[in-house]
Amino acid sequence: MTTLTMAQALNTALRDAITQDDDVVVFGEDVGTLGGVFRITDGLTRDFGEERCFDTPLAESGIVGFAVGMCMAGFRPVVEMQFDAFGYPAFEQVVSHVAKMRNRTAGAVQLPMVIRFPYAGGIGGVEHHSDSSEAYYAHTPGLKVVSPSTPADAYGLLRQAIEDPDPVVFMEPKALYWAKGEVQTPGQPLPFGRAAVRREGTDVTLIAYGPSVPVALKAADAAREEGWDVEVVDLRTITPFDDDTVARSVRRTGRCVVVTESHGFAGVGAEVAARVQERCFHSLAAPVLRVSGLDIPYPAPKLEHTYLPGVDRVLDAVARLQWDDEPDTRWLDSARGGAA
Amino acid sequence: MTTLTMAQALNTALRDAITQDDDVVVFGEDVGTLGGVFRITDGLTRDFGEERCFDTPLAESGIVGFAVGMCMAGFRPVVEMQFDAFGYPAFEQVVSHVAKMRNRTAGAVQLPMVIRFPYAGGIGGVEHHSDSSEAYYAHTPGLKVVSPSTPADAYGLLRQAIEDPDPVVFMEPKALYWAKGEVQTPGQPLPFGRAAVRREGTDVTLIAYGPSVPVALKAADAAREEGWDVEVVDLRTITPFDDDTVARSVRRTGRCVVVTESHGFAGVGAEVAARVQERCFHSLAAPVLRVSGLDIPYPAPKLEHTYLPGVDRVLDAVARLQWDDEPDTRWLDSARGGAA
Amino acid sequence: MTAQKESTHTTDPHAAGLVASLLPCPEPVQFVDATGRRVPGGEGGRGYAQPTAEQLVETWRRMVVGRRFDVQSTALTKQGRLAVYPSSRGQEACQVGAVMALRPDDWVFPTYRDSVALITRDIDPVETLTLLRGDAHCGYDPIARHTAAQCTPLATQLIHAAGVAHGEARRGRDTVALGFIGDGATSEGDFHEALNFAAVFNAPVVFFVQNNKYAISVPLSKQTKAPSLAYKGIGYGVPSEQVDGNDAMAVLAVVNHAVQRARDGGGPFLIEAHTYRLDAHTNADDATRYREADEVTDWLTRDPIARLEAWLRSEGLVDDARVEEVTAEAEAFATALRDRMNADPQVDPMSLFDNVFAEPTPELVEQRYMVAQEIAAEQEEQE
Amino acid sequence: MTAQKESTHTTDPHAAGLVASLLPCPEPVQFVDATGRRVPGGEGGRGYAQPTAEQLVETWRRMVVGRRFDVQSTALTKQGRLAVYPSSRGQEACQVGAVMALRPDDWVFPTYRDSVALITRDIDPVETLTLLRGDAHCGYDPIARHTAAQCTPLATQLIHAAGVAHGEARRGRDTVALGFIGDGATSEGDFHEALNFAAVFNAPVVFFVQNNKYAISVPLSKQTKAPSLAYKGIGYGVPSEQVDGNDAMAVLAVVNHAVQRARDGGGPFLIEAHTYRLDAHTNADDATRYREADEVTDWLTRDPIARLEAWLRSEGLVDDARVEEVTAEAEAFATALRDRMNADPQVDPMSLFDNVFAEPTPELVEQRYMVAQEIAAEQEEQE
Ligand SMILES: Cc1ncc(C[n+]2csc(CCOP(=O)(O)OP(=O)(O)O)c2C)c(N)n1
Ligand SMILES: Cc1ncc(C[n+]2csc(CCOP(=O)(O)OP(=O)(O)O)c2C)c(N)n1
Ligand SMILES: [Mg+2]
Ligand SMILES: [Mg+2]
Repeated sequence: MTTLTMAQALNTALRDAITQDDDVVVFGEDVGTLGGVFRITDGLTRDFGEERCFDTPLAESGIVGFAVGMCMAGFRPVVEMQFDAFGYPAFEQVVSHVAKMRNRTAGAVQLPMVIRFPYAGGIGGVEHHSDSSEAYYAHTPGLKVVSPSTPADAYGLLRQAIEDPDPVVFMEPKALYWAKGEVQTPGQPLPFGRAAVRREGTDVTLIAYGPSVPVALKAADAAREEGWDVEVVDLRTITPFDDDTVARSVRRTGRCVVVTESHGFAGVGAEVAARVQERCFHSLAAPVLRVSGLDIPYPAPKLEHTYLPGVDRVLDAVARLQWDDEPDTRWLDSARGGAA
Repeated sequence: MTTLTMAQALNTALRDAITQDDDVVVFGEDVGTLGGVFRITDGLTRDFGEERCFDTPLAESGIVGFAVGMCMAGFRPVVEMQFDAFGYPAFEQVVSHVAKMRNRTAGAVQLPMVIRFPYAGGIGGVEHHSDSSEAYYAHTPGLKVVSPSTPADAYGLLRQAIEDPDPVVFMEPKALYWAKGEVQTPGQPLPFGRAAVRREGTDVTLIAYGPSVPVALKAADAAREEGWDVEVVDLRTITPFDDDTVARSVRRTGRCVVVTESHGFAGVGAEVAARVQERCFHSLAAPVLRVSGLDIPYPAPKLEHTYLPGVDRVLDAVARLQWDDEPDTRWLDSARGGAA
Repeated sequence: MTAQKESTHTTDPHAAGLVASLLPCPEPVQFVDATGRRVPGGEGGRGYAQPTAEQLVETWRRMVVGRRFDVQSTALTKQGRLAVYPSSRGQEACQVGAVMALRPDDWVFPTYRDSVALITRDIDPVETLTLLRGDAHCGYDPIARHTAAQCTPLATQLIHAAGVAHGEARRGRDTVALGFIGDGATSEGDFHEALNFAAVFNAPVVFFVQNNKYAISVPLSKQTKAPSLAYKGIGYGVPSEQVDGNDAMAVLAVVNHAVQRARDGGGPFLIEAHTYRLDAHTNADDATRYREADEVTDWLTRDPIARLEAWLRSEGLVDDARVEEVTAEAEAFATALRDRMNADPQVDPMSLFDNVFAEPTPELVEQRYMVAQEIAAEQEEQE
Repeated sequence: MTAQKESTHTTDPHAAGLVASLLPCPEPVQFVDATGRRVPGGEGGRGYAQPTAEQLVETWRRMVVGRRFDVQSTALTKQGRLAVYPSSRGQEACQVGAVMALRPDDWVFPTYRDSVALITRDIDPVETLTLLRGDAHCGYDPIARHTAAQCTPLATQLIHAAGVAHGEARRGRDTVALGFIGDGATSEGDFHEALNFAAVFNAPVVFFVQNNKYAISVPLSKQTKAPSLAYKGIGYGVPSEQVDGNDAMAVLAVVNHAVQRARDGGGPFLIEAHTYRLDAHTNADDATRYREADEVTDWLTRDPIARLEAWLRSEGLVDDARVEEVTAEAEAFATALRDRMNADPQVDPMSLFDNVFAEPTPELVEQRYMVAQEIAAEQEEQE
């Protein structure tokens, strides 16, 4: 076991994959000589050569489409979208080709590629540098969508993503790149579809992934002071979704708050809430609540702390799991009164 | 009142808007001389000239970006994406500019534009011609997302979309283009954010929009034979969302099924289910269930009837609103048993 | 770093030479005119070599079969046997000529309009039509046939072509990828990115633009103001050519050159073939809305098959007997196709779940079970 | 319809003339060399007119102020007053020269790197830096200033430029739009679509590429194989030019020409200005990872300000006194900026909800209320 930042863990995973499998190639904008703006690919070109890690022209649709073609020649490309929002130019390639290729060719064309997205905010980035776009991909059949919250998971999930026969959208929470943790290297791929119970508790289940996991854990600590014993489930993979772990937890605790940094409306949090109430309805003592980023464009750095779902907002939600039909409309009603 | 198809109602709305407001311009691929592949813009170039309706080069990002620029010169562009999936090349323009422009310029730059998407399936189209992408846009703050289910609504909502000061993603259910209904012309804009109760009932609320509304209505008819009195709510606008109408209905009926044609996972149906249980938890006698398109790429024509959420699938869901914690996992458990 | 020089900016001979090497001929390369006569000097500045007699006879044969296949396919839409068919009648010199220049292990990236190119690759015509029949998204194995699934999202396939070409080259293989694209689709951003990637990675790709003058209803004049589409190549450092796309000999000559050049490590090449779509965009389209009958009549006089046949006859390479033979072969091909297409195979609905992922996710297992239950219930009802 | 002609394909004089009219000079247009001497014949084939003395003196003054502003802004990042700053030191001839050719009612579409262009438009420097300070996404009113918000998603702004230019032209105004873009961003699909739209609609747009040789760490050689980026214009039928981007006189001359041409209804024009980014991509970047110090030193000898100043002195248009005056003005500008940036204004969190839509939706009213409650609770705690 070594102590690594998440950035280092990802770098190590890429190194181990490149070493073990000749077909793995890494490319994208500034990933070669520079080692990526977040240094996730640091030293790969130096150590493995341009053949294994190289810079491309500045065109995201091109990068993803090129990866599709390289898969057809038997490679396993790992490409980087420099920031989450800069993956949008590749949206057509991702949705109309990457996601559908296996299906439209009856399994003949496989795309074992990984698209890495540094995503979410909390690092003081100016506009377009802090989007959370996992919902777009999670809604698209044919993509696996993964987001680690610890260095160890980052390593294991990225190894699995590269080995996986299907295309994987790999969402890396920027704000956690410098968070440290113990990692076994060289280590094993971490199978998809297995949520982790990060902390056990009996009163309420917080469900989170990626950047929201540390928030949920902090909220759980704080909640203890208020007398709530909080369980925290880290999804790790959004698709495939681990209903078993989630439902088992919520059936036990009877209460649930979903925490996501992305916009709430029609986001992954909505899916989780919908699934949980479908599966655990009779165990629920309160509605499943969601705490998410606001439904506004990600704000300028000075206001991002207001945007981000922080510990207080999570605690407020936990407090509102008590226990009649009114709380959720209270705001709306008062606000409308105020606005009228 | 005149009897019009939805296609004719949309064409009439465009004509009335062009006539009443000199700043309205219509453009896109094949919308001019041809009148659009679905003939929604039929005759506009002939009757109003190239100045008001014109063909563009074949590039969707260009079309949307060009519309952004024309808004800055004071126009109100109405652009067409020829088919839903062919809007993906414009995704960056839509998400990073159209949705965010008012916000990023503190209100200085307004984009009163409409992006029309013929969407969803049921017309035997080959691949990429039947996508439902409303969830991508609904998840994006700054966009209003609208979908009519009747010719009258198509007229009124499109008029509102064109008059609206904000960008509107206007989703037109292809399969209903030829459905007929009474329309008042020239008529009034239909305000956004007001769901319609299409049919009253006391036992269960079906919530739908666009192409799923006729399915829900048919299911309601069929349900009557089984002894259920079904209410059908047509959202009409996804954002803004009409919580009042929805919650009022579900609080009364105590049961709810959301019907959407799009893929289920992290779709608009998930949002509706999540909202309903948040707001109506103590009124609910059963979990809110979702009936949606399968989480697979939209299939080839011969299999689309299996893909599409039809009357039977809705009725099955209604039947499953009874009434213990098990039904939703039954399938999973059995299926897993079978698969193992 | 040109800015470094204190030049007086008279024409730099190197730059001028480079520029000339990238630009197309100012007029399309033409070997055989509309009457079937060999055009003297039509080889253009690059001196494209005349294809072999064998190649030309085979190209002609394939064009005859391709035309018959195309007409048959349009007929099949009328009989409800195909969901839709985008005809390429009139474009046979392009579709056949381009493919004839390739080896079976070269890659082809076709669009929805390139069914004739597929059958020229000897892909089973029923497999070719699977997409358009509505049975499945693709009827053949793209990897086995080195032929991508026919592509609908315009221009997107060209980047795949660049990627596979680069990948194959890295593996030390000398295969080439040929990507088809229409005139309209050159306006898409992906066209630009594909040419640029191919150039930067020196990938062995031939970009073959079938400029059939329309993108559905939109004429070329509304699509571009370029002197010709072939002038797009220089912006990527990609040599380009324009060719009379109804002259199969010229098409073959230019594609032969481009393919050999790519195969030898020379990198990508852009070809614009001037041709014409004689039928509507698809059977569902009404072309009278946007073009005059005269225009079509005019192009009929430049028919690619008649032209090559006239030349082959003048050279004594085919005669009446051979023409009859090939006509009969084409007829048999069409009859066999029609018969096979009359069968309307059932598609197993459970196959929907087979290839979303290598292994279905739990969510899909659940949905598959639901559908299986529905189907069982339906069958019960019917019994 | 070239395919119609039975030509023998000797060079068509019309096509050749058209092609020549679209291609850039084989070497960048240069009026003044690195030592400040006027280059004979540097006007290139199009005979660009030398800008007026008045324009040149003012350009020089703006460059001096711009440089000082730029250096000050980089310093502000070190003091934590700016979240990030992408310097354009070394590119002043481009940013100032291009803007100086415009009228205030012409439109500018800047990128994140074009802050110096903005202050040259007399946009308040604090408003210019609002984005990079992290207070808001844009500090000025784009409509009032006819200057779009600085654009981060690369190349996307050029299509907006085409749209507004077309829109203004339709309203009968003779305004022109100038869109800035970097060398790297020309690889994006939107660059292609923007040029094509502008050409097809004959929109009065000047596309101004600041080829500063790097896209973050990626050198031009990995970005394109074109003879120069200016060769991209012909593929759209857009006349193009390459210019020494460190020669303000040449930049002005070429942009003056392009703007006037567009204003007169001549349509779009593409300019590639060869320049160099002396600093790192932003203060957060480490340029030593991807380029040699020598390269930077070399470019320092081609400084755009020194060069124009030398020429102006040689012409007697500025003297020591004037230089001192302008230096002092630049210093005062920087001091005032620093002082104003030392204030750290509070941003009202409730403003988050103000401009998502014209009127907040019920969902947003609800969320606004939630945030208001949170803030009230926080304040209560603090009291
Ligand atoms: C991205 C995208 N946008 C729009 C369409 C709809 N569409 C299908 S074919 C076509 C015209 C294509 O014209 P062209 O490229 O000239 O090819 P042709 O059909 O003439 O062979 C259009 C607009 C599409 N398939 N993909
Ligand atoms: C669509 C998109 N992709 C990636 C980025 C990230 N990015 C910001 S600047 C930059 C390099 C741009 O280089 P160039 O166009 O040469 O402009 P320069 O920074 O040199 O002025 C990159 C890759 C972005 N902003 N937008
Ligand atoms: Mg065409
Ligand atoms: Mg640059």
